[in-house]
Amino acid sequence: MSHIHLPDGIMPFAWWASAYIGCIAVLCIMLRLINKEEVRRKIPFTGVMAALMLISMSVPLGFIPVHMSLSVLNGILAGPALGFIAVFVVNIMLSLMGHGGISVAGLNTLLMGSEALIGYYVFTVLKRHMKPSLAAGISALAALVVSVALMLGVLAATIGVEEALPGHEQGEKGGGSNTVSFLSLSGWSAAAVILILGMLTEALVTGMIVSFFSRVRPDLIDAPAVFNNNRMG
Amino acid sequence: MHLAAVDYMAVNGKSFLHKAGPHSKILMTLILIAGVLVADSLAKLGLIFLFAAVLILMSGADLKEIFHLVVYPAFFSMVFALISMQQSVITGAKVMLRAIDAAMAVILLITTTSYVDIFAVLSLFLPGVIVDIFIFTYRSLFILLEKLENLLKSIRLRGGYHPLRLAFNFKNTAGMIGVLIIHSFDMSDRLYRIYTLRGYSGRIPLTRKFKTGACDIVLVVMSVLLLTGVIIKWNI
Amino acid sequence: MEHLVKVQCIKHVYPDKTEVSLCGLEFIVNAGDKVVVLGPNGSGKTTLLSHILGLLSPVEGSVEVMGKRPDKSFNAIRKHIGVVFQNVDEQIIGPRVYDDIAFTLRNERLPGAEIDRRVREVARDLGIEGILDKIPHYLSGGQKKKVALAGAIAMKPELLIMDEPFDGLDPKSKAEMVSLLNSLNRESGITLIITTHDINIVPQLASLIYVISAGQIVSKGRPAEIFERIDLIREANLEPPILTELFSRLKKRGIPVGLPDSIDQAESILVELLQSGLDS
Amino acid sequence: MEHLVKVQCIKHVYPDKTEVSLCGLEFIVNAGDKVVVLGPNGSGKTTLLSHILGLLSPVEGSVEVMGKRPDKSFNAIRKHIGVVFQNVDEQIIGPRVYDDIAFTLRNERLPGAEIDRRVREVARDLGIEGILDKIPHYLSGGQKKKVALAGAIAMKPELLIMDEPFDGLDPKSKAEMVSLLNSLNRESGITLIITTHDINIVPQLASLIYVISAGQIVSKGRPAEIFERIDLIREANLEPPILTELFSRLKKRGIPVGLPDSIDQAESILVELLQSGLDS
Ligand SMILES: Nc1ncnc2c1ncn2[C@@H]1O[C@H](COP(=O)(O)OP(=O)(O)OP(=O)(O)O)[C@@H](O)[C@H]1O
Ligand SMILES: Nc1ncnc2c1ncn2[C@@H]1O[C@H](COP(=O)(O)OP(=O)(O)OP(=O)(O)O)[C@@H](O)[C@H]1O
Ligand SMILES: [Mg+2]
Ligand SMILES: [Mg+2]
Repeated sequence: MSHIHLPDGIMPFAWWASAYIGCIAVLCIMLRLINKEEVRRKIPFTGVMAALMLISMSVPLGFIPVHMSLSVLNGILAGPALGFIAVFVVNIMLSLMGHGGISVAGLNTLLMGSEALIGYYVFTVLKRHMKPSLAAGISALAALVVSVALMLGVLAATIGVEEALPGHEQGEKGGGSNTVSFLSLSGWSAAAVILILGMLTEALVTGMIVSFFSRVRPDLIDAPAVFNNNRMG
Repeated sequence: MHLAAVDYMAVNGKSFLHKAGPHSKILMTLILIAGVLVADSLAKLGLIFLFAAVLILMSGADLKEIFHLVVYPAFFSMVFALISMQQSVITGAKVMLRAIDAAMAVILLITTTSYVDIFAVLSLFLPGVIVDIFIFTYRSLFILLEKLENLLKSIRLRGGYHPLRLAFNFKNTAGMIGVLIIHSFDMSDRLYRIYTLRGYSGRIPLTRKFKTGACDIVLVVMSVLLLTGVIIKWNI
Repeated sequence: MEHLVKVQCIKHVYPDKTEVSLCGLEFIVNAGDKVVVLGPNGSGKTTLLSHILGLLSPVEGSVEVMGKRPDKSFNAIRKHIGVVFQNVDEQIIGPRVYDDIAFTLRNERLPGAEIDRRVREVARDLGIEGILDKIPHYLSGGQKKKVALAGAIAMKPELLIMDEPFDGLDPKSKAEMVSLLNSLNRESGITLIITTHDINIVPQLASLIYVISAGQIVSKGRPAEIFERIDLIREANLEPPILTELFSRLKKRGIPVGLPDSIDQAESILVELLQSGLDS
Repeated sequence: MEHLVKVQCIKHVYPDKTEVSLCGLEFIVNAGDKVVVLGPNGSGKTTLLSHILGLLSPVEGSVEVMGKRPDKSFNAIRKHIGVVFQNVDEQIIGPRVYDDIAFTLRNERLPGAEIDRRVREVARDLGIEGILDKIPHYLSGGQKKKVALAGAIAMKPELLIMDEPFDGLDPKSKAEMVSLLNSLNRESGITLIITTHDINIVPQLASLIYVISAGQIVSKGRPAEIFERIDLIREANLEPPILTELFSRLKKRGIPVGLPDSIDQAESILVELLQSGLDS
């Protein structure tokens, strides 16, 4: 869910440029790590996953002014490498749809990508000890805590804390009222409540979907990561 | 999502901008955004706005859609303009105009160039895996949006949506997403199968014929001139 | 008397600017009718159904269902209509078959015992009691169609709308579906509006046929009336049912035959004719 | 002579433990055949096709295509087979129609000029030259079917496999598709394996029919042979074509008629009979 909806021209150059460089570096590492044959099998899956992420981001949650992104689920199902690439694709497509600036796409990829990566690794550890649904929920929560902290940190460092409140809007119309209503609540406590609700929602949904899968398509959850000789876990 | 509307404009438009090559239009967009980022005065930002606006008008785009697309960044930048840049009206206006300019540059690109052509240009720089994922994402997005629309229709027809019952809507929405996800994964299995049968080997071949005509040269030269104008410190 | 459904010369514009118009005759359905809508691909059958359901609003023309505008009075009308769309996969929402059939009932907040009674009753009628606990995703195509139908009729609707219900069904399931629909109409008085490309089934099902072609509702009538005018059907890019075609060719050659609805009828017509021929 | 396809008593287990077996007769296809596979919903038709394509591996039994095991020699065999699955929407992914038709050709690294020639040729044959520049999601259902077919035959496959190609098509498009398939077989010598529930079309298309029922390949034969045995067809939960049924009923009553393939034939049989009856 961490995702900065900033238009171009607000984030300072040094920040978005270095985020792009970081993003490209991670992409290169991920591309190097993957096993070509395995990847070929999972590319359609990854594309479908990315499409699902785009769709989930346009589903209004109604009562909280944030939206899901399913990026943790994406990490769990597509694996870290393809998961990260899917996040990149999603963010480029978003900015090509006029959602958020082109310049912040790199930063957003890093933020959402961190959810995919952390979610994946926490899940692989946890799933040995508990039900997959619980493991997924906890991994999602863990990943989201980290990424939200990162997001707030970035915003605070670049444009000042008070404005860093997540005035997320869903869809293109009507979201404004949400933002306005939460702005009128007093700053931090309202923001904290919103963020926590958002994180819980995404964690809950991730857990529910994984639980559904463990009944219907267990093969998807047990699928190994797409790496050469499992070099990374 | 405005994706479908944008896509439709890009695919079905007939203006000279639609006919220009995707490579030159992407280049123009990047130059314009660079101009937005370096422009330091309202006048210069206004000039870029004018440039983009004239081209959008010439492309025969659906202005209602364009308006919707611009409102979004305008709204966000307004929040920043209002709160953080209280020093002067000029700074606030600059923040907003920057956001709007950049958005217009992108909108100009996407309403005159189909995603397919944009991917084809990107494929010159990006690794095949990523380009393939772009293409699969784009196509599945349309298929899934249709499925989603049908699911939403059924839920409404079967009384599963009440404007005032939030928890109730939430439960049915969750159920719907679950169904959609399961369908999507089955779909990805089928996609994979048919693609391997058709010889897919980890690279979807694309048509990349970027002809550079007079239009392309004019567009790029004009945007370079604009950028130069923006960079130069005018002492008038 | 008031009509159940009345559509007058509507025009619809899809977001991508595709225009679909349905002018010509009025589309009128009365309570108890079994209406079949015929027309080539892309002629606007599904669009017509969506307007009747209030999912779309016409740019021009008027749609009335039970005396109201379905797009304005969506929730009031919805409760009286059951729907099964073409792609049943995208319509089955419940995690288990039982939940799906109970979906609308629960949404209408019927008491639990009543819901249970109705779900089991409708499942029994459709012969799917055995799969109430299954996950719908893994059912066969025919079973899914039945589950969707069960969900649609659990609320005891006055009007049942089905878009291409016979698609992908094997002959036996098709015949079962036809007799099921006929008995729903006969016994529960449910009015039917059905679209199909399976023309050979139409004589066994329809009490009234509308033919759509090139943006016009070009004809309306009982099956015998419609199928008699083979030229009209051909003009609409459709084919008459095989038996109708055969018998009207015989007729044209001066052989005195009526148009049969079923194989049984065709058989007896021919046998009689041949015997009288042989006798004479 | 070697068979093009030979399937012997296979058994398949899906991940969710659903077992599908196809025993009984051997499933043999020779070059030039036009094979139609009939069987009720869930009888395993699609499963059979997936085995022939090498998408699934049987637990028991053997599958041979061009003398090889398709699951092992997937890449060698793939090039000689064109496929159109039921859900064409998911099959067209080439960003534009042109790219989609050219997909396999490019994967096989044919020279660009040759690719262009072939794409245009096949598009002309199917009447879709006009939409080569379009993006697939703006096509109608029938156009999508044609694009998928074009993509499948652009490589000039020896064998073309289609799962329910007539689903959702209106009568005219259906007839066009049938004559297209017949001419592909006649002129380019492409062998066809097709599944369908549209039994009335089968006599105009099939040179060989296999009937599957309850895990068994229960019969095999030319259309006339198969449809003569109405009892067998009924046992397999299928229906014979309408004309076949009518004429075999007449036959049973002692009226001396053959079984017609088409309305034309049926007409001339009846006319002759009636005239001779009237004359005598
Ligand atoms: N969502 C949509 N967006 C744009 N155009 C559409 C949409 N749905 C249908 N159309 C167009 O409207 C026309 C009528 O379509 P409709 O689906 O109503 O036809 P139909 O008679 O149901 O055809 P079929 O027999 O193939 O189901 C067609 O030209 C179709 O391309
Ligand atoms: N992916 C799958 N997972 C589990 N079971 C499956 C799967 N695909 C098919 N089956 C089951 O295998 C059996 C054969 O299915 P198949 O799709 O081959 O039948 P079919 O003859 O093609 O039916 P139809 O006429 O409805 O297309 C059915 O019982 C079906 O439920
Ligand atoms: Mg339709
Ligand atoms: Mg099948």
